[in-house]
Amino acid sequence: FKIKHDIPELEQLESGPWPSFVADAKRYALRRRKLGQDNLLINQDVVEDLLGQVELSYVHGETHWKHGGIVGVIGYGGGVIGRYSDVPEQFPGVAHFHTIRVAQVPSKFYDTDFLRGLCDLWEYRGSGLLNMHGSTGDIILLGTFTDQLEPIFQELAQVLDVDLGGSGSNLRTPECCVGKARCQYALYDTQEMCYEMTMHYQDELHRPAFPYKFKFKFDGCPNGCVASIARADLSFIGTWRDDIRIDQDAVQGYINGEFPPGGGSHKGRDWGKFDIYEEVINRCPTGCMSLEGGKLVIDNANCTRCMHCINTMPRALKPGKDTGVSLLFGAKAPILEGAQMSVLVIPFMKAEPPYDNIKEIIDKTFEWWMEEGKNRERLGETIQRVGLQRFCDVLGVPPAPQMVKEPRSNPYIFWKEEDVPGGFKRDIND
Amino acid sequence: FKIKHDIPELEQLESGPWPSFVADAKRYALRRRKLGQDNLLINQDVVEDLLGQVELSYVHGETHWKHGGIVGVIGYGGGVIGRYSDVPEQFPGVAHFHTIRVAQVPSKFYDTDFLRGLCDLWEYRGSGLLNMHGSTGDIILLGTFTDQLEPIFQELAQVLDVDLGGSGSNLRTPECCVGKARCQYALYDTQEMCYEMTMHYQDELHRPAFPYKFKFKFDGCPNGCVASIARADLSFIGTWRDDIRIDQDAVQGYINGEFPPGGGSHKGRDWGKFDIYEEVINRCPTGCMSLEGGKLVIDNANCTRCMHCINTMPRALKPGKDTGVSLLFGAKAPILEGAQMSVLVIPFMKAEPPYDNIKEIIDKTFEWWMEEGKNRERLGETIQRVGLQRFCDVLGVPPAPQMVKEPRSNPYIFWKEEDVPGGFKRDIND
Amino acid sequence: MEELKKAIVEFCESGKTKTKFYFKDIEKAVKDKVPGAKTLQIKKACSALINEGVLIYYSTGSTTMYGLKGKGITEDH
Amino acid sequence: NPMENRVTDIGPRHYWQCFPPVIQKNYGKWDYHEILEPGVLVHVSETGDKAYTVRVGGMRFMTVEYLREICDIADKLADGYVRFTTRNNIEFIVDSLEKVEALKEELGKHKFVSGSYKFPIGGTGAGVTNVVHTQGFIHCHTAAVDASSMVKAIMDGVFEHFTSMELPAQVRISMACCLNMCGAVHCSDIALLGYHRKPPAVDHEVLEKICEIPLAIASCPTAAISPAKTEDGKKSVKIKVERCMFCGNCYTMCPALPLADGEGDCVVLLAGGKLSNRISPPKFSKVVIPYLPNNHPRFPEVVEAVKQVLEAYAKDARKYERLGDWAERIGWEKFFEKCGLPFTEHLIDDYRLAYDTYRTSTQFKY
Amino acid sequence: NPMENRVTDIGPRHYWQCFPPVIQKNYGKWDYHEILEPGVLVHVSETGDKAYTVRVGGMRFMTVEYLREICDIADKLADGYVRFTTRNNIEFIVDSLEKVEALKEELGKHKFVSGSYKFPIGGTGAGVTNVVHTQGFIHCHTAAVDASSMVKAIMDGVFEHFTSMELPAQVRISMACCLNMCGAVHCSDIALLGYHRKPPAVDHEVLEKICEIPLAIASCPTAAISPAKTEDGKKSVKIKVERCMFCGNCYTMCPALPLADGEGDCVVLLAGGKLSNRISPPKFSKVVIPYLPNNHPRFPEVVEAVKQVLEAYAKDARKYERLGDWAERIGWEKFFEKCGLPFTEHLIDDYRLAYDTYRTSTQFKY
Ligand code: SRM
Ligand code: SRM
Ligand code: SRM
Ligand code: SRM
Ligand code: SF4
Ligand code: SF4
Ligand code: SF4
Ligand code: SF4
Ligand code: SF4
Ligand code: SF4
Ligand code: SF4
Ligand code: SF4
Repeated sequence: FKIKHDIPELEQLESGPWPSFVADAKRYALRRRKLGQDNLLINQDVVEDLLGQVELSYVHGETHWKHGGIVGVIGYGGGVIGRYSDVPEQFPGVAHFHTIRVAQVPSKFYDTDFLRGLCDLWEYRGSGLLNMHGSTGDIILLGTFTDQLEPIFQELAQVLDVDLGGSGSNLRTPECCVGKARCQYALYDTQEMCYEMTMHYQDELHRPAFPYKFKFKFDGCPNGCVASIARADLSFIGTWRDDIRIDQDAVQGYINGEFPPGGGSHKGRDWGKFDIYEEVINRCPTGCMSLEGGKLVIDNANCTRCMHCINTMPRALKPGKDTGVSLLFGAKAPILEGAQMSVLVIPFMKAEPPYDNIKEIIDKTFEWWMEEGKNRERLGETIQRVGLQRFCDVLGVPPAPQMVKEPRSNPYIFWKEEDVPGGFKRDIND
Repeated sequence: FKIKHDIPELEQLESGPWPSFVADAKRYALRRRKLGQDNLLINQDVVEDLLGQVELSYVHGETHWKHGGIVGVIGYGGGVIGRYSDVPEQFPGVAHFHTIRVAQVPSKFYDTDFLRGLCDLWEYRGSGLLNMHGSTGDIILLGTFTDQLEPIFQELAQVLDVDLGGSGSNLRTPECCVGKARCQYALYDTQEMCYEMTMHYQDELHRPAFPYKFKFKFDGCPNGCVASIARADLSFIGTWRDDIRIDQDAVQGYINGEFPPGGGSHKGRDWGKFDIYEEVINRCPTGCMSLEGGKLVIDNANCTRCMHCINTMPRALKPGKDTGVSLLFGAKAPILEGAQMSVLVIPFMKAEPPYDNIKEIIDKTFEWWMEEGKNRERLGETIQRVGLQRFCDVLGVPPAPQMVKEPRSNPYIFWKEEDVPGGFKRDIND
Repeated sequence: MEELKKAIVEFCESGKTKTKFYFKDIEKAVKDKVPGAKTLQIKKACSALINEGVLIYYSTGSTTMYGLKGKGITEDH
Repeated sequence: NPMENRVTDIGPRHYWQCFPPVIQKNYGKWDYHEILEPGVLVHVSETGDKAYTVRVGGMRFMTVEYLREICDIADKLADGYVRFTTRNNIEFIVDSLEKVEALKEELGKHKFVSGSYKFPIGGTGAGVTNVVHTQGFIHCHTAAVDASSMVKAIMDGVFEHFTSMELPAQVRISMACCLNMCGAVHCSDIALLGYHRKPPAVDHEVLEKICEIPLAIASCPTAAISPAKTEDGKKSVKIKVERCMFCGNCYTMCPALPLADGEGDCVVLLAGGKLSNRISPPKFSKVVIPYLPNNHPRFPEVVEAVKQVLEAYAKDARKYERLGDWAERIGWEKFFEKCGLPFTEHLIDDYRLAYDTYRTSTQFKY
Repeated sequence: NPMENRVTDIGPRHYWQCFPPVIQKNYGKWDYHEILEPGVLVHVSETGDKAYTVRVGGMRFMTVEYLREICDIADKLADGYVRFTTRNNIEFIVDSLEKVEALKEELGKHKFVSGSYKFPIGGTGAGVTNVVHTQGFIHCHTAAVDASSMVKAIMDGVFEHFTSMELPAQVRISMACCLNMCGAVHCSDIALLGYHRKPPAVDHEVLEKICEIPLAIASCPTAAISPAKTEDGKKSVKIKVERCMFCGNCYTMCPALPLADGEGDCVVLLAGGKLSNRISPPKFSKVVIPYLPNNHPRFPEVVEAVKQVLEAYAKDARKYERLGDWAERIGWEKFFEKCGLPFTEHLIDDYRLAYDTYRTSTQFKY
C-alpha cells in the first residue's frame, strides 16, 4: 500500500525489532481510506498528510508546525494545544492539528470498554492518532480541527465520563505510580491521594490564574517510579519513621541462595553467589547495617531509607509501618535558570484521607506563589529567588537541617532589623 | 607596674596558660618608659596608648581605627597600610599607627642577627609591636608615624637587606611551605621557586597596575601546609605522575607495629593496634589499594595522589620521582561573590629553574586579567564571569576533564558562530 | 463582581500594543482600581467574562494569558 | 446557549473500576515480587494471591488501530484490562501462570507486516526499558529534532537489553526534542536532547502582524531581544546574537522568530543522571557529547554513541551501580577514557552555578 | 633628591643563609619524620642526619622584647636560628636529642609574671595547633570583633589539645575579625568570624568632605547605596537597609559609613572546612552558629561553643577523620544533634549558589 506522499525516509523506520510507528500509521491510513470521508469528520487523509509533513521535516531537519494560541474549549484555559501546519497547502489534512489532553486514570489502569469508546470517538472526530501517554501523564489525542474541540470535550465528559487534563498556567494533571495497586513498597495510597487532589483542585486545573504551570506527582516510595523529584513542583514521596522490619529467616534464605536478590532483577548475568556484604551491607550509603551473630542489624536512627537493602532483599526486609509522605517542592526542567530537583521541605507528614493537613500546605503554597511569583516563574524559581527560609515561614514549617545538604558556607546572613538589638537606626554620634 | 590607662578588661587576658600578649605588651611598655623618649623616635607611650585604645574598644565593642589611604613610601604602591586613631586626643601615641609589611624570608627561617637588627630598628623608629607573621606571610611592623616610613624603608633595604611586602592592587608577597628544607614530601623546591618568582615579579609587587590584589602561594605537596588552595590567586601545589614507591619491608613494619602510623601523629590516644585495612586500604578515596599475598599493591592509574597512605605510612610509601606542580587559579575570601577555592587548570607541569614554562603561564594570566578584569575583581571572579574555557583559551591549555568535578548538567552551551555550519545569518525564506 | 468585571475589561482595553495579559497583571490593575478586591474574586470575575465570551484565553501551551475577544491576534492569523 | 447541559470539572475516571479483580482484591496487601524472566513479574499477596504481569514495549505514539489491538488481546487473555507504565510500556496483569503463557504466545505472534514486533516482552530489571520521549516533528513547534524516529532507532539498536537483564543496574534512556525537556531528560542515565544552535531568524515581514512585540521581548531570559524598525518602517525586533542561548522562548511567544535550522540543529548526549534515592540521591544528567548530527531518520551517530556509553558501563560497573554512580566512582576523567569520548570545552559549565562544578582540589587521575 | 642612593626592589632575604647547618646539609634529602612527643619532631635524612624540631605556640602579635627573648634562646640553644610556621608557631631546629632536652627545659622556664607560658611546646599531629588570626582592634578599621583576645581565650580553653595529640585528626581553628576573612577561615575545621549586623550609619555632616560619593556607591556589591541630599543641602548617600549584607565594602571606600556597632556586632562560628587533599578534597567551612555574643575580652560563649563542637567530634569521629568529613559521614542532622546546637533559618543558604545546598532527595535522618 502506497500512501499519497512519498515517504522514503519514514519507511526506513519500518524495519528493526522495536514496534514501528510508521508501520502502524501506514496501516491506519489505509483503514481511514477504507472508512471513507463519510464516516469521518476530519479529513480522511490526515494520517497520510501527517506522514508527508514529517517526511518533509526529516528532509529539512526542521519542524513544520506553528503555534496556535487561541483555540480551546469554552470556559477552560487548558487541555488543548493549538497547532497549525506551516505548509497547509501541501498537507491540508493537518492544516489544523490541535491536541487534546485527556485526564488519564491515576496509575493508568484501563478497562477495554473505555479504551474502545475513546478509539471510536477519536477516529470519528480526530486523526485517530494518540499518545499513551504524554510526559505529564495525560492521554494525548493528536490532531483535530478547531470545530471538533467542543464536541469532543462534551462527548468525553458525557459519554466516557472523563475530563480534560491541564495545560497553560494551570495545575497540570497529577500523576502517580502504580503504588498499592501492585507494589509492596507503597508507603501511602498514591492513587487515592492523586485522585482526591485532582478532584479537589479542579478549578485550579481548568481555569488559569497561576504565574505558570504547576505539577503534582505522587511516588509511593523513595524508588521514585513516577519521577516526581525531577518533574513536579510539588513531589509527594512515601517514607516511614519507624524501623525497617526484618525477617531474619528470609535474610538467611538470601544468604543461602534460596531467593534471587533484587527480586530477580539481575537474572540475566552470572554475578556469582550472593554476598550480603558486597551487595547489601557495604553498599548501604550510611553504613548503618551489620551482621551480628548471623543476624542482620540495622541502626535505624542512621538509616536514610534509601531502599537499597529492601530492594535487594524484598522478602526479608520491609519498610516500617508508621508511614507517610515527604513533601519536596520546586522541580522543573531547565527553562530558564537551569533544571531543578524538588527540595525537601517537609520531611514527614501523615497522608490519610481527607488529607486536610496536606491541603492546608498546598493552599498556603498556591496563595503565596500567586502573590510572590513573577509571570512565568515556576515555584522552584520563586523559592530560589526569595530563599528557602522565607518559603518555610510561609508554610509555618520550622527550618531543619533535613532541608539542606549542608549549611551555608558563605556568611552573608540577611539579618532582619528585629533580630538585632537596637535595630538598624542609630545616631552617628554614638 | 601600672600603665598610664586603666585596662581592667585587657588585664583579664594575663591569666591562663597560653602566652599573653597583654603581659608582653605591658612589660614592653615599661621598657619603653625606661628607654625614655630620647632614645625613641616614636612616642614612648605608644604601647600604653594602644592598650588604652584597645581597652576602649572592648568596652564599646567597636574598633577605633580609621582608614588612612594616602601614606606610603616613595615609588611603591604597596607595603604600607595607613591607619589613624579616631580618638587621637585620648591616645596621642597612636594618632598615626601605620603598619609596614616587610617581606618575610621564604618559609620563614631566620638567623638571630637579622631579627635583632629588625628589633632595634623597629624599637627606635616604631612602636616595637609587630606580627610574626601576617596572614599573607609578611612580617608586619605595627604602628609608626608617617615621617618614619621612608627612613624605615631605606634602613630595611640598606642595612637589613630586605624589601617591603605587598599591599593594594599588587602582587602580594609570595609565600611557601617549609618544603625541601625540612619535609620529605616536598615535590618541588618551594623556597627556590617562591624566591625566584618574588624576584622576577618585583615590579608587579611594588607598582600597582592590576585590577585588584594577586597572590602566589607554593605548597610542596597536596597536604597544603601553606593553604594555597584557599588563599592564592595562583596556587602551586606539588604533585607527581609516576608510581608511588613502596618499601614492602617497611609496610610489614607498620603491620607488625614497629613504626607508629602517621609518623606518630596520633600517639596521645590508644587507637588500638594498627590495622592496614581500617586505616589505609579502606580509607583510600579511590579504592585503588589492596594487599595481595602480603604485598601492598597500588593501582596507580586510579590513584588521585591524596597523600593519605603516604602520610599514614611515611617510612613505607614515598611519592613518585617524576614530580612537578599543579597550577590552580582563583582562590579568594568571600568578598564579593562568596569565597572561592583555586580551580585546577594545569594538572601537571615540570617545575625547574628558571621556570620559564611557568613564567609564560603567569605572564599570560597577568596580561589577560589586566585586560579583562574589572576594577576590584579578583582573578577567580573574572574566570567565573567569562567561563573557565575562555581562560583555558588564553593560557593555550586544552580543556580536560581534570578541570571539573563533573561535566555541566545544563545544556546551555554558547556555541560560537564559527562552530555552526552556515553561521548565524540566514534568510527567513529558506 | 460587576465592578471587578468592569475593571478587568477596562484594563484589557487600555493596552496600546499589548492585547494579551497575564493574570497577575490583571490582578494588580484591578486591585489598584478596586481596593480590597481579593485574588480569588478577580479570578472568578475573569472566568465569568470568559464564559460570557467577553474575554478569551490565549495559551502558548505552557502559559496562559487573557485577552479581549476580537482584539489583537486571533486564531485565523 | 452553548453552556447549557455542559458537563465540566468531572476529573479523571476513578481508578477502582479499572482494576482487574486480582488487583482489587489485593490492593495494599502485596508482600513481595519477583521478576520471573525479562518482562514477566509476579507479585505475591499476603492473601496468597498472585498477580502476574507481562510487560511489553509500547510505542507511545500510536493509532487507534493499535490501541484496539491491545484491547483485543486484553479481552481475549487478560480479563479485559490493560495498564500503561510511567515509561509508556504496556502491562497485562493476570492471575495465573497459564494466562501468562497464553499471553506470551499471543503477543509473540503480533508483528507488523514490515517485520517489527508489535508487542516485544521485556523492560524489567537490570536492562534498558522504554525510552521516554516527547513530540518531535509529530506535533511540536519548537522541536530541534524528531523524537519518535530517534527512539525507534535507539530501541532497535539496544533491543537486546530490552529483552534481557544483563546490565549492572537499570539504565533509563530519555529523549527530548528541545531544551524545554518535556520529561526527565535532566535526570536520566542516558539522555538525548535536540538542540538549536542558531539564534532565531526574524521574519520582519510578518512579525508585527502575528506577534505582540512586548511579549516577545519580555520572553527572552537573556534580554537578547530589543525593538527595531525595518527599512520600510515596519515594527519588528532585533536579536543580539552573542547573548542568545538558543532556548526558543521567544519563538513560543512569537512565531515570526523561528530557530529551527536543519543545518545547525543537533543532538546533545547527557549521561549519569538518576531519579531514585537508592544508594545515592537523585542526580542530574551531565552533558558528555555536546554535538551529534541530527541525521534523520535513523541517527546512526546517536545510536552508536548510546551503545558506546552503554557497553563501557556494562563492562566496568559493579552490580547495582547506576551509570552516574559508576562515573563518579571511577572519576569523570576515566569515564571519558573508557567510553572513548573526547572532552571538549563545551562540556565545562559556564552557566549560573558553574563554579560549583570546577575542580578545586589536586585529586585527579591522569 | 630623595631618590638618590635609594635601594628598591631587592626582594626578601635569600633563604639559604637563614638555614641552620643541618638543614643546609640535608636540603631535599629528607627520608621520613616522626613526632616524638607533642611539639617535638624528628626528620631523618637519607644521609643519616637527623633534624629535631621543637615547636612552641606563638602569639603572632608580639613586642620586640619577646622577639629578642626568642633570639636569646635560639642563640643559646639552637645555633642562632629560629623558624616560624605558617600558623605562627615558633620552631627551633637542632641536630641532637640533647639539644632538644636542653631546649625543653629552657622553654619551660620562660613564663610571664602573670603566670602564662611564653613558649608552650605542642601544636603537632592530631591536636589543636595555633589559631591563625587577624588584626582585630589592634589595627584594623573594619573589625567587628577583636582577634588577639579571642584567640587567647580560645587557646586557654583548648590548651590541653595543643599539648597533646588525642583527637581523631588535626583540628585547625581560625579567626577573622570581619567577613573580609584575612586568612583561611573559609576552609577551617572550626572558624570564628566577627560579623557586623547593622547597615552602615551615615555621617551626613562629613561625608561629602571625606568621601568620593561615586566610589562609595560603586563599592556596594548589592547596590544598596544611592546618592542623597541632607535637609541643609549637603551631598550624601542613603542606604537601602533591606539590601545590605553588612560586608563593609562601603566603609573601606568611605570612612563616613561606619558599620561597627557594639550592640549589633557578633561572632559567627563555622565548622567543617579543610585545606588538605588528604582523603577528601579541600572544603569550605559551614556556618553552624549564626550568632554568638561579642563578649570581650574572654568571649565565654565562643569558647564554650568551640569546646562543644570539639568534644562532640573527639568522641564520635574515626581516626584520621577531619571534622568536616565526620559531619558529612554522620549527616549534618546528626552533627547538630551531637554538638547540641540548634538549627536556625540563618544556616540555610540564600546567597548566590544557594540552590546547590538544598537537599533534593528523600535521604535524611530524623
Ligand atoms: C505534550 C508534552 C510532551 C509529550 O510529548 O509528552 C509537552 C509538550 C510541550 N511542552 Fe512540555 N510537554 C509535556 C510534559 C512536560 C514535562 C514532563 C512532566 O510534566 O512530567 C516537562 C518537565 C517538567 C516541568 O514541568 O518542568 C515539560 C517542560 C516544558 C517546558 C519547560 C518548563 C520549565 O520550567 O523549564 C516548556 C517550556 C515552557 O513552559 O515555556 C514546555 C512547553 C511545552 C509546549 C507547550 C511547547 C511550548 O514551548 O509552548 C509543548 C507542546 C507540544 C505539543 O505540540 O503538544 N514543557 N513538559 C508533555 C505533556 C503531555 C501530557 O500532558 O501528558
Ligand atoms: C594584615 C592582614 C591581616 C593580618 O592581621 O594578618 C590583612 C589586613 C587587611 N586586609 Fe586582608 N589582610 C591580610 C591577609 C589576607 C588574606 C590571607 C592571605 O593573604 O593569605 C586574605 C584572604 C585571601 C584573599 O586574598 O582573598 C585577605 C582578604 C582580604 C579581603 C577580601 C578579599 C576578597 O577578595 O574577598 C579584604 C577586603 C578587600 O580586599 O577589600 C582585605 C582587606 C584588608 C585590609 C586592607 C582592610 C580593608 O578593608 O581595607 C586590612 C588592613 C588591616 C590593617 O589594619 O593592617 N583582606 N587578607 C593580612 C596581611 C598581612 C600580610 O601581608 O602578611
Ligand atoms: C511499573 C513502574 C511503575 C509505574 O507506575 O508504572 C515501576 C515498577 C517497579 N519498579 Fe520502578 N517502576 C517504574 C518506573 C521507575 C522509574 C521512573 C523512570 O524510569 O522514569 C524509576 C526511577 C529511575 C531512575 O532512578 O532513574 C524507577 C526506579 C525503581 C527502582 C530503583 C532502581 C535503582 O537501582 O535506582 C526500583 C528498585 C529495584 O529495581 O529493585 C524499582 C522497583 C520497581 C518494582 C520492582 C516495584 C515492585 O516491587 O513492584 C516494579 C517492577 C520493576 C521493574 O520493572 O523492574 N523502581 N522505576 C514503572 C515501569 C517503567 C517501565 O515501563 O519501565
Ligand atoms: C610546619 C608546617 C609547614 C610550614 O611551612 O610552616 C607543617 C608541617 C608539617 N605538616 Fe602540615 N604543616 C603546617 C601547616 C599545615 C596546614 C596549613 C594550616 O593549617 O593552615 C595544613 C592544612 C590544614 C587543613 O587541611 O586544614 C597542613 C596539613 C598537613 C597534613 C594533612 C592533614 C590532614 O589530615 O588533612 C599533613 C599530613 C599529616 O598530618 O600526616 C601534614 C604534615 C606535615 C608534616 C608531618 C610534614 C613533614 O613530614 O614534615 C609536618 C609536621 C606536621 C605536624 O606539625 O604535625 N600537614 N599542615 C605548618 C605547621 C603549622 C603549625 O604551626 O601548626
Ligand atoms: S515508587 Fe515505590 S511504591 Fe511506587 S511503584 Fe515504585 S517502588 Fe512501588
Ligand atoms: S534503607 Fe538504605 S540507608 Fe537504610 S539500612 Fe537499607 S541500605 Fe542502609
Ligand atoms: S605542603 Fe607538603 S611539602 Fe610542604 S610542608 Fe606540607 S607536607 Fe611538606
Ligand atoms: S595517595 Fe590517596 S588515592 Fe593514592 S593510593 Fe594513597 S590513599 Fe589512595
Ligand atoms: S521537548 Fe521541546 S520540542 Fe519536544 S515536545 Fe517538549 S517543548 Fe516540544
Ligand atoms: S532563543 Fe532564547 S535566548 Fe535566544 S533570543 Fe530567543 S528567547 Fe532569547
Ligand atoms: S579580617 Fe577584616 S577586620 Fe580583620 S584584619 Fe582582615 S579586613 Fe581587618
Ligand atoms: S555594608 Fe556592604 S552591602 Fe551594606 S551598604 Fe556597605 S557595601 Fe553595601
